[in-house]
Amino acid sequence: MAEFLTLAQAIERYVDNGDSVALEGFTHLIPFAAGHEIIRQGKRDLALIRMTPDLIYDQLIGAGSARKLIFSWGGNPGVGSLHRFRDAVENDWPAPLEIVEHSHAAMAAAYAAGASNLPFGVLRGYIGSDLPKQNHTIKTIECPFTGEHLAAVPALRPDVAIVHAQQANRSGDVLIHGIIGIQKEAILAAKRAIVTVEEIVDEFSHPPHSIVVPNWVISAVCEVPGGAKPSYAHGYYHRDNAFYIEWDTIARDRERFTAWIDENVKKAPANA
Amino acid sequence: MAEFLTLAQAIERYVDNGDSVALEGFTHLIPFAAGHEIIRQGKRDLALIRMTPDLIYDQLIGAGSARKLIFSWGGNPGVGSLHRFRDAVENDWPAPLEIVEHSHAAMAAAYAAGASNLPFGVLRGYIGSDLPKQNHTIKTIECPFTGEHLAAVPALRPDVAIVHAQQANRSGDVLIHGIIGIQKEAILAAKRAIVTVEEIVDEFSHPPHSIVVPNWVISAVCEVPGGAKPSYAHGYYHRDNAFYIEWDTIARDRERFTAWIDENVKKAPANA
Amino acid sequence: MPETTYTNDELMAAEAARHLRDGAVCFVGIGLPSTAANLARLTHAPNLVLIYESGTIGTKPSVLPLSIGDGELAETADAVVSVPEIFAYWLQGGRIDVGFLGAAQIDRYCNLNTTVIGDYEKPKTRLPGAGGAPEIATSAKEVLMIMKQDKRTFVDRLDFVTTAGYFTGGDSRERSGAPGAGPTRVITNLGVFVPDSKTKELTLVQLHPGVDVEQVRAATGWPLRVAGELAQTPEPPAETLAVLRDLQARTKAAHAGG
Amino acid sequence: MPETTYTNDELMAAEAARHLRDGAVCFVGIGLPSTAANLARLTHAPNLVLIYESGTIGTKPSVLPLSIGDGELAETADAVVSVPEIFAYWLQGGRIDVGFLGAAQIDRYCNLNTTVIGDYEKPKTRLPGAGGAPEIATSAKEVLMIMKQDKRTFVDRLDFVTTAGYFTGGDSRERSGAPGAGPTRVITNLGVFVPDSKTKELTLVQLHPGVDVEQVRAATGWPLRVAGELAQTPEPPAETLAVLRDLQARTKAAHAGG
Repeated sequence: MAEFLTLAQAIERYVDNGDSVALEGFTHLIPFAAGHEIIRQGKRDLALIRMTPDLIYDQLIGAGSARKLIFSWGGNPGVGSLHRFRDAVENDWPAPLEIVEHSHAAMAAAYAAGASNLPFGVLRGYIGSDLPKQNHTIKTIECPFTGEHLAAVPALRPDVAIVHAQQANRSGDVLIHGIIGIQKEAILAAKRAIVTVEEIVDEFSHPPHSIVVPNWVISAVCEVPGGAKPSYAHGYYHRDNAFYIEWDTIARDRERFTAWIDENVKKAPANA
Repeated sequence: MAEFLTLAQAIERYVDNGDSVALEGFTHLIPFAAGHEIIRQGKRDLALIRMTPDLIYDQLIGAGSARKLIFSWGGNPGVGSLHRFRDAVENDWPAPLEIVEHSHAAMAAAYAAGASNLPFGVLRGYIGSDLPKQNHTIKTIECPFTGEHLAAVPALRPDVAIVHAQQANRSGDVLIHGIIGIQKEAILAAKRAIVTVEEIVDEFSHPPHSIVVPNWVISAVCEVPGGAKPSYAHGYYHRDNAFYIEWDTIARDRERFTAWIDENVKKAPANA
Repeated sequence: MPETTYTNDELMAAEAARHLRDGAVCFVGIGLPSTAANLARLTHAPNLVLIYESGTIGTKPSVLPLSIGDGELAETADAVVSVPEIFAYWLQGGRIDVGFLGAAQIDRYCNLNTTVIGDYEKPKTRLPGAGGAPEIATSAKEVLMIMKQDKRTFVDRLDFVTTAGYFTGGDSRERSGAPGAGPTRVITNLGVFVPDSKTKELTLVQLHPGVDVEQVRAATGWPLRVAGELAQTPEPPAETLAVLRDLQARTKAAHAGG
Repeated sequence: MPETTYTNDELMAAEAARHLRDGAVCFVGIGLPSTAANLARLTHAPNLVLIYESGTIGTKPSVLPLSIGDGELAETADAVVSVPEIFAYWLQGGRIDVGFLGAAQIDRYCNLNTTVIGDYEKPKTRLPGAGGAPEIATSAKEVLMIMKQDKRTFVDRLDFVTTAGYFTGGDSRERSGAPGAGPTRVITNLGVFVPDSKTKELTLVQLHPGVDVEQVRAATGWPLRVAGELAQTPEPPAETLAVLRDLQARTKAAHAGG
């Protein structure tokens, strides 16, 4: 049963050092405010899980929150590199980062397997790819009917999933609208789930392409207007494309990045 | 790309004797009109696939259209037995009926596997059940990560899927609204798909809990108002519960059943 | 003993409803389970979450559905999902607190038959089959059973095990890998049974008003285990009965039409 | 030869667009693939079905998306589905006619690297990684490639095979069990390549206006196979250029804001 908490309370209560944490939202509704709160609270040694690490994980990695990253596409969409991610992988700065690398299809199957309480997901995947040589969690499974060989990936079961959504109602049910991505699977695959929302409403608006996640699979709901910025919230605000471009310059330089995090995250008020 | 056809044309063109045919619609939007057209056209030796055979398959089985049935719950919902199904299984009337019997969870996984172009579906299923002793298509698969044993079922890939939906637009895209069941999976698992609809509209109404299936995965769209009766079409008409109860009496007796089919199906006008 | 002012079905529904705690997530079949679950929701458990296998989550029907796919289940649901999703993410996903089942036949270890009476290949009576039961019974955290009891339903040996309860008793269910704990209570028209904590054999622990142990023995197809102390099923409170009768009157009115 | 009145990117987009037939179902990546696919949709292929991996099916954006998850992709889509569904039911399900990809590096058999330059454990340059490409390249019925060509992108040996093309050539792809036929055309800033029907080695078959074979050889990291007869890429028609420039002007205006 979802409890209404401040974001600071939710992160403090549900995210522990060393946890595997999935901040999801596939190119939409990326939970930046929650990521910043994790940095502010100095959470450490996290195993970060996310299909598209995006700026949010560039920030967490650069800020030293992560020991491991499970991902499938680590770029700045439409811009180029994630420099903090690259610096961690290429130069171990600020710390070595263990990476477990998938394709999108495999990672989606792994989340769906986690949500389904299956130990593995199956896909026609990785054919001819070198990825299984580097990611030893990718295995082969034989179809008991046809004898075909398919790829198998272990289910993702994060300790905590964190997503951003447009609305919660007074019961803590959550409405996600627009590109729904992998959020439902992340919530259902995880042991605990935090959802930040743009607003709490009396009645959902039920626009087309919307889904509702019931309160009893959610640990905490936090009202955080703008909680996805500089990503976007369909129906609320647009993606701040200028910031995504600017990030390329900020993140390219360790000192400039550190100053940015100090100024904009660490010294920013907690979402309390 | 969906073509607009009459139901008679669609059944004639896309359903062949001996085909595996899935007329789906989980307790809602059951495509009765299409079933009746199949009987009228005298299609034979069909392998019928449907989670809940319901009255529609009781009619097809009793009328002698089927040689095989793949199913997971064969009752008259809220009423009792399907007498034509029972008579076929118990007494080979009007012909022997091969049955392949699943649980709902397994059959849903088998359709999803078919839609996903996977050769098998995996589930934590059939634990302690005698079903795998009778249905030899149920096998065991070992998780390559945990060593756990899970049930595997072969993907369902019908020759033809037939479903009923509320609306098609002028392009032949189809909107299903309310309980969405297994219809999308049946369409995507099948080689060919026929959709009967209540009406053709200029713009979809997009009510909550609706999905759209694009025209290019559908072979034919047929406008058949009332095509789900005596089942129901959410937003159009209710389930004819009185008929479901009456069916118990009609179907209990071979002669009465045959007379009913003659009168109400065979002598009824084709949906041309 | 006061005059009986309620039917056996009403008593069973009220007794079953009593065991559904508020806030529990309940995967419900049609018939008595659905009646009892909705009764609980309309009385002491307003936050009971009802899930029907047609994919309706958190549904709040004003009348009892005749099939698990009635339209009102979707209209009043918090969310409607596909059938593959309801079984994979919600049931198999471990999100169900209570699976609520009936059956044609049960044995002393709570295994269920809904498939055939007689031989599978040449059945005397072909029953509807499995539906959702095999996975509800193994994946729900616990299972509540409600069914009519006589020697044809409470049998020494099932003709077919459609759905597992406690297998052959003892720790055989635990060893099977079934995620859920299994049936915790069987409510019949005569009394209430719970599995023995060690052997898992069904034990009569409670009698309905006016029923004696011999009646129950006579309706049980195996040598019945009876608890040392037998409780008596409380009579349904007047308020509960009123709610139940209202619900059934509304249901009758709603389903009467064509 | 007339004065060049178009850019290289415009020529590439127009040439790629030309090869998308009306009504085809196209799984599109961001950048040049997205530009070319939308150009085709706005010119000769109004019924081209665009699918982005964010789950938008049949989307008709008025401006080019900056990321595969831009809001307008959902607003103008026929259907929006989850990410697991787009990959399982639609891509793996065999519903995609054309997968449209770019890459950092390609080899003569159309294998692609988007993972690392240098050693995987100690990379010189860490690239973004696989994304949807490995399964787009194997499950789509055919694959169209569009990319900038020089000796660092057209390489003799990939540091890492992220995504398979024709493996080691010949029938090695067929033997792999990959459902789709593989890349059928590679369009670069210099010309167009198709795989040899037997060896599957990329063969230069077409030059862009003003480009000669030596320039292409100089930008290819392996001994280049050249077709006996070389076609010339048609210059983009004025109408196509006008549509493309309108699209890009609208895109720039739309994305300029914060």
